Amino acid sequence: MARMTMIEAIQNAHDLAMERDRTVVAFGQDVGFFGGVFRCTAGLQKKYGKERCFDTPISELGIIGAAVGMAAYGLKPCVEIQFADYMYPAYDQIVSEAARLRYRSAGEFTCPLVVRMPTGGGIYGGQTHSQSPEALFAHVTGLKTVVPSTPADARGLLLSSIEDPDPVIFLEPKRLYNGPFDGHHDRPVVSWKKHDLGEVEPGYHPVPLGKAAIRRPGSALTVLAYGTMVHVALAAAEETGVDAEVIDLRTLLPLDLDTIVESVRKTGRCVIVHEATLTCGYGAELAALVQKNCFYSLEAPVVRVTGWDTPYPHAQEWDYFPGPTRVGRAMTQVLES
Amino acid sequence: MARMTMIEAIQNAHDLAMERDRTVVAFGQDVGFFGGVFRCTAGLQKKYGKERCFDTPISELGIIGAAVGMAAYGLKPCVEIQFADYMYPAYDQIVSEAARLRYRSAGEFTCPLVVRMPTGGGIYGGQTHSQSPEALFAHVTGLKTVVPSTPADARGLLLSSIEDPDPVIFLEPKRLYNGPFDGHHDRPVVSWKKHDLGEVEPGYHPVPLGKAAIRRPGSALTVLAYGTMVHVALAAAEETGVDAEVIDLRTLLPLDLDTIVESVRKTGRCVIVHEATLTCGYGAELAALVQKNCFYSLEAPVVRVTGWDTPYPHAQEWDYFPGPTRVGRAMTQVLES
Amino acid sequence: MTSSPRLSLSVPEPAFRPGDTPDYSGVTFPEAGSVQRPPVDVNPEEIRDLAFTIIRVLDRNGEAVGPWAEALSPDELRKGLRDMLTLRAYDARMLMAQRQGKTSFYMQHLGEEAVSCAFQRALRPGDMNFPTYRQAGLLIAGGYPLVKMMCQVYSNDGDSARGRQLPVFYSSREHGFFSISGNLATQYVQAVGWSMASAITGDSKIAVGWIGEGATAENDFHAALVFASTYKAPVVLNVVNNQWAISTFQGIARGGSGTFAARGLGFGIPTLRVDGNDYLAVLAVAKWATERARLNLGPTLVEYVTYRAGGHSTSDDPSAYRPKEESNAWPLGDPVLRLKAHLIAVGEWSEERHTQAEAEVMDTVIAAQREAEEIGTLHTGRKPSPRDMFEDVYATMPPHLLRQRHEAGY
Amino acid sequence: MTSSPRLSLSVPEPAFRPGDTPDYSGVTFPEAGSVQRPPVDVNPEEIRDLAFTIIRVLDRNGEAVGPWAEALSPDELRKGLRDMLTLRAYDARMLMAQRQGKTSFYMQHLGEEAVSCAFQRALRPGDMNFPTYRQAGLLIAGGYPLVKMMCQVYSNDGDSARGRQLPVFYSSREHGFFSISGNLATQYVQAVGWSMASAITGDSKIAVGWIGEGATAENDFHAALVFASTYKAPVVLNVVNNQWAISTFQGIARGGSGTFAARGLGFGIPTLRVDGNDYLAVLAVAKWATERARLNLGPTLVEYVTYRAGGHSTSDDPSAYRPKEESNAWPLGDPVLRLKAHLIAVGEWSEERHTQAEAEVMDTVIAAQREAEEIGTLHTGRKPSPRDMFEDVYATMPPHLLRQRHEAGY
Ligand SMILES: Cc1ncc(C[n+]2csc(CCOP(=O)(O)OP(=O)(O)O)c2C)c(N)n1
Ligand SMILES: Cc1ncc(C[n+]2csc(CCOP(=O)(O)OP(=O)(O)O)c2C)c(N)n1
Ligand SMILES: [Mg+2]
Ligand SMILES: [Mg+2]
Repeated sequence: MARMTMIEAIQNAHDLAMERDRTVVAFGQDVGFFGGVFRCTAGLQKKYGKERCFDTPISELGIIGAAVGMAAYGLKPCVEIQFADYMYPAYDQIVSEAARLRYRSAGEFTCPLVVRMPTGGGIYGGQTHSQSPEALFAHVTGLKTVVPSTPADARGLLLSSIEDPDPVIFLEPKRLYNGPFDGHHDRPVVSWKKHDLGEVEPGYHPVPLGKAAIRRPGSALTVLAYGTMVHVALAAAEETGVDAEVIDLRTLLPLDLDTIVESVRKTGRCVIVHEATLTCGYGAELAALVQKNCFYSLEAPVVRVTGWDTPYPHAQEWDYFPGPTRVGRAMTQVLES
Repeated sequence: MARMTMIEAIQNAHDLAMERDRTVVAFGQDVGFFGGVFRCTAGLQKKYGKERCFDTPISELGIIGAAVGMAAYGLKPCVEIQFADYMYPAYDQIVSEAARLRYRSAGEFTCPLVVRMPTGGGIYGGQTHSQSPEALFAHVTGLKTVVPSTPADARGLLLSSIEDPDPVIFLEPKRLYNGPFDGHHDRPVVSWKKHDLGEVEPGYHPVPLGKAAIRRPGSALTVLAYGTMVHVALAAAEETGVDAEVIDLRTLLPLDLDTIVESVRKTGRCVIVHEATLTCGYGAELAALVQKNCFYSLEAPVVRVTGWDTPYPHAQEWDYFPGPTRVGRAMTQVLES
Repeated sequence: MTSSPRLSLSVPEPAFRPGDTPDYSGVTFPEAGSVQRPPVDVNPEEIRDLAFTIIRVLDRNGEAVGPWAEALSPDELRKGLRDMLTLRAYDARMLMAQRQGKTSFYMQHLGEEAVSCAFQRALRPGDMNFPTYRQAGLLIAGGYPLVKMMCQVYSNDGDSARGRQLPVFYSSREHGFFSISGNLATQYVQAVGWSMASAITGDSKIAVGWIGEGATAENDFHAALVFASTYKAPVVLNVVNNQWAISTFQGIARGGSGTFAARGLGFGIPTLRVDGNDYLAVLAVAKWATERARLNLGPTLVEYVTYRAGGHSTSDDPSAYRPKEESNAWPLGDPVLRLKAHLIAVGEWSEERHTQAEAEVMDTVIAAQREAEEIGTLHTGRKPSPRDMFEDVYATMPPHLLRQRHEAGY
Repeated sequence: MTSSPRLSLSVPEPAFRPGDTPDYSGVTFPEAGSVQRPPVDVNPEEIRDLAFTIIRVLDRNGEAVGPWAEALSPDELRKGLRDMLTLRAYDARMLMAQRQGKTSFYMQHLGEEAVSCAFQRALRPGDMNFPTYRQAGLLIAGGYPLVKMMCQVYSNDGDSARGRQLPVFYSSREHGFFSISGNLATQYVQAVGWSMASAITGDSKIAVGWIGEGATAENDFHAALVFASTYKAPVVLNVVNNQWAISTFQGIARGGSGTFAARGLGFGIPTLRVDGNDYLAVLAVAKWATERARLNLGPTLVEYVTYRAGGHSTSDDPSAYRPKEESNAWPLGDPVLRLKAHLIAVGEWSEERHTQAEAEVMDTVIAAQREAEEIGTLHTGRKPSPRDMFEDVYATMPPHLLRQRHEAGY
């Protein structure tokens, strides 16, 4: 077993996919020669040539729009949006085109496209380098939405996303790029290289989309989380001593509802955690589903712990971030109610 | 009391606002000489001149982007996006700019802007003339989102939206433009002109944002709806005989949570209805809030009746639309569970 | 520094509004045959003037003149005429069908038939068009069955897109016709991407992007030019300037003394402006631009100057915003009549044959219509099932959608 | 028809990569003084060539030559030099402060100081810039207090934006500096809208849009040109071409033989290209373009050819993608040294005075820094409150946000 950072794992997924399948191409701003501002495509241009890995103009619309055309042709573009906060200029191509092409042509044209983008805060990036727009994708029929929380998942889910015949939005929690950040911003982060969760088996090992992972079995309550918040939830469980079952959703759409329902029926309590703003966040859908499917098992209201309904501030970043203290407090309260 | 169609009411709101306040300007595609493809700005260019009401190039981004600049200058632009389905090219300017300007400049620059757009289906418009993207706005901090269901509300809420110091997304259920459509597509729609709900008192009468209206008091269950679905819910209550309390939200953000909670605490049951797709729709937020705030009063799971998680189809439009039969069935089921 | 006057906003207005008598006597177009024909590998810097003129081949007497006149066989010419007549007849029937309630919506090509019918003749199997809703001539000239087109318009059980799309939003991979989107302009940059894919894989297929002059204001138009010029994509980028975008005249969006063709200049893309009502000029330019793409010389931007003689769609009444007579007064004439005159001038056609051809074409269209209507129309006959509504959202139906389909009773 | 070869994709590459020795001896720029100066009401069609040349005033000997050379007083020249020196000193200190952990992030102007410092001198109170993150010279030349700038960079209690924004995202309505957005290009079309508002209300203020050459690929750039040209908006649209967009050279996005200035041609917008390292040329062009706007003659597009001598930001290491020596080899020289040489050439400056001025400027900047740091830095001293985080989302805090603020304990 080798250990990799999440960045290396993502780079490795590209490498494995491009080696195996000549139709896989990767591009985006600074993605070619430089290998991406987060280095997730480092070395690919050198290895696979400029025609399969290249820099693009600063046009997110152009990146996705061209990728839709390429995907319709028969390639499998895996493209990078430099920060999720910058996907909006391409939102029309994602929503109205990538997501709808198979449907509107009854399968005559399809769009096997992966759109990677770093999400989440915690890097003092201010409001335009910190957003978590997953709800804006999960609401769009025709898209799949994926969020890994470990290097192995990042690689495995990215491989599956590239294999997938439909457009996949692949959200990379940038605060996890280097290590399993648990929200304790005042403590040094352990590198994935020095952490068991950094282990990634060499070779091509896709992780299927649509399957959640139980990161911590427990009986007192269920925590639903994804991305960075998985590690925050694990820390909160540890620190409060609450016997929480922490479910890492991994794929937001299609959602592994069975795993969720089974857990909440068992624990009777549910806390949902995400970094995105509260209102109409993905947690709303989770809460709606849980109350609907587990109504008669629920012993307390489903509670959401999320970013506040404000833009992501620069200086007050750690007041905004739903860290282990807030998550722990919610867990305790839900247990007591 | 005069009777007006919703189109006339919207036109009248523009007229009243532009007459009263020289800083109000209106523009959009085909909005000037022609008065808008739905005629909501008819006559304004003639009355207020080409500088205050004009046609724009086909660039939703340009419309909103220019409006943001005008609003920062001190004007109050009230602009039209021809169909809500076409707002995506402008989504970046709405989300990253209009909604964020006050915050990021700490009030030094503000954005008193109204973005009007027709929403919803039922006109055989296919997937790109039928969408209801309200959740994509309600998730964005800094925006207000409004949906009227009667001519009087359309006029009054639009007047308040224009007065508002912040950006307001004003969604016009196009199926209600001419009459209170209740989902019975096989029956002729009564015109607002021949319907009591079409009554609009002459003069400048804003309807405050953030206040819901109880359209039908009832004790058996609470229906939360907005726009066209208010009339569908009323029809379903009538036809099933269920004593539903039908709440017309009118403003989705800020939401009148008090009215909702009071009602559901009273009835113990809640059905949420919207035309947008289910997953991560605005109904998810409503369900999450209701289960949280009314947990101990709820006698049955909160149920959502919505458009299916597919694009809005052309030929199967009425299979897609959550009409009175589906809503009525859900009401009966919730009563029985 | 000069003192500043009060500023004011300039809002362009069309020359004529309802009630005006359209008079184009002041408007001059370059003579047919007067514009140079550069080699396809020309340095774009040398032909900047072609963005501001108009390439024309057919002169007033129906003669094909100048460097862009190419020898077409009489059969090719007659095929061109028949394609345009077919499109016109098809439009007429479908427009009427919509008025009769057989479908919800329709959009016609009246006056613009030459553009798509002629362009198609420069394409090869495997090439891909990324069209708007006003290029059905690509399908007709390419031999796509009329019945299938009509089934799409009727959203009946013969519609390969299962009734999901608005009428006229055809799709045919086989016929090089990309699925039409309701969102303007999105296809333009996709065409560039498709052609880049062809280049990446060392293929020889090219792509063609289509857009209306109004929609050039959209984001995707710009992205298409940026990407096409950066990667020298093998794509032809067509702008159909039919003077109107619903009720909005082309002066809104064109900007001062610019032209839509001239948008290409800033990108170093060779750019041509052509008489869109001149079948021969369109075809000549189409051949030039497609050859550039095939030779890996990169993109070409072409503006077709034409006129939308009908309403924008069946939802539109143009008499509300322009004089009824404008379409007749429009100086570039009717593309059908112009090609007909040419065929007669070269001795390969006659008034009688034309009348006969019109009747034949109409018969063919009506026969196809009968066949389509036997399957069904929007509200009658055999229709796609509500079950189809849930298919093709994804390749494999995910659990939540399956649950919803069951809930819907299918 | 010619037979088709296999296609291939062309991906532009910069002339030099790390390890190469940058050699610009083959690159020629027009001589200073050689480009015509048209009247401000020129017909844009007559000056299309100005989109492909470079306007320069300062020649190799530091003389100001040609039709764009304007008489500036020695005090004006010295003010220009001092502004650039101040910006450079400010950058140096803030860069170091970031390295010292006093803030999270910084972006410098090294090599591009002339563009914003000179342009500001053509503006009047009430005019509004819509800048990117690399035009702090507008604030410095406009007399905005250094301390306030630093408080913004430190996100301390003196920051008028309450710590909410990334460092260098200044805002000052009073100083005609629109709040900076992290999303590239969005401000460009807003500038057009702002200037339209001025025109609509019969005001006399003008707006100035700023964008980097890389960001011209964005949607908003196109929308800005479309709207500005359609409504003849009183706006100056500036493109700062500093050759690089993070690691991406300007050939990605420029497209073949185009220039960024030439983007204006398709819209009929007068378009100029200017030596951005020539303070006098920038100021002359700024005056020309702003005068056009003030006289209601409409928009002007200006490309400033310059070079980003530093890293993109403190997160960037340019030696990974370009030769370290490229910045020195770059042929347009250093804007500070060039203006200094001119002042010396006209007998109004000396090496000694320069050394002394540098020291004075640094003292001023350090004094301001001390004052700012007395309030606080990102992690020390007095800071905006978490309570501030909930303010200004709306004019009036809605109930749900108030609930959240209470939940957060404020
Ligand atoms: C993004 C988007 N905005 C607006 C519309 C509404 N719309 C449909 S067609 C049209 C006019 C298009 O004009 P043009 O591009 O000139 O094409 P033409 O109809 O003349 O062929 C408009 C505004 C749309 N379909 N998509
Ligand atoms: C919409 C958007 N996409 C991407 C980015 C990330 N980004 C920040 S600066 C930059 C490069 C900009 O280059 P240029 O426009 O040339 O300006 P310069 O930095 O050279 O001044 C990029 C890609 C962004 N901020 N916004
Ligand atoms: Mg048109
Ligand atoms: Mg740059």
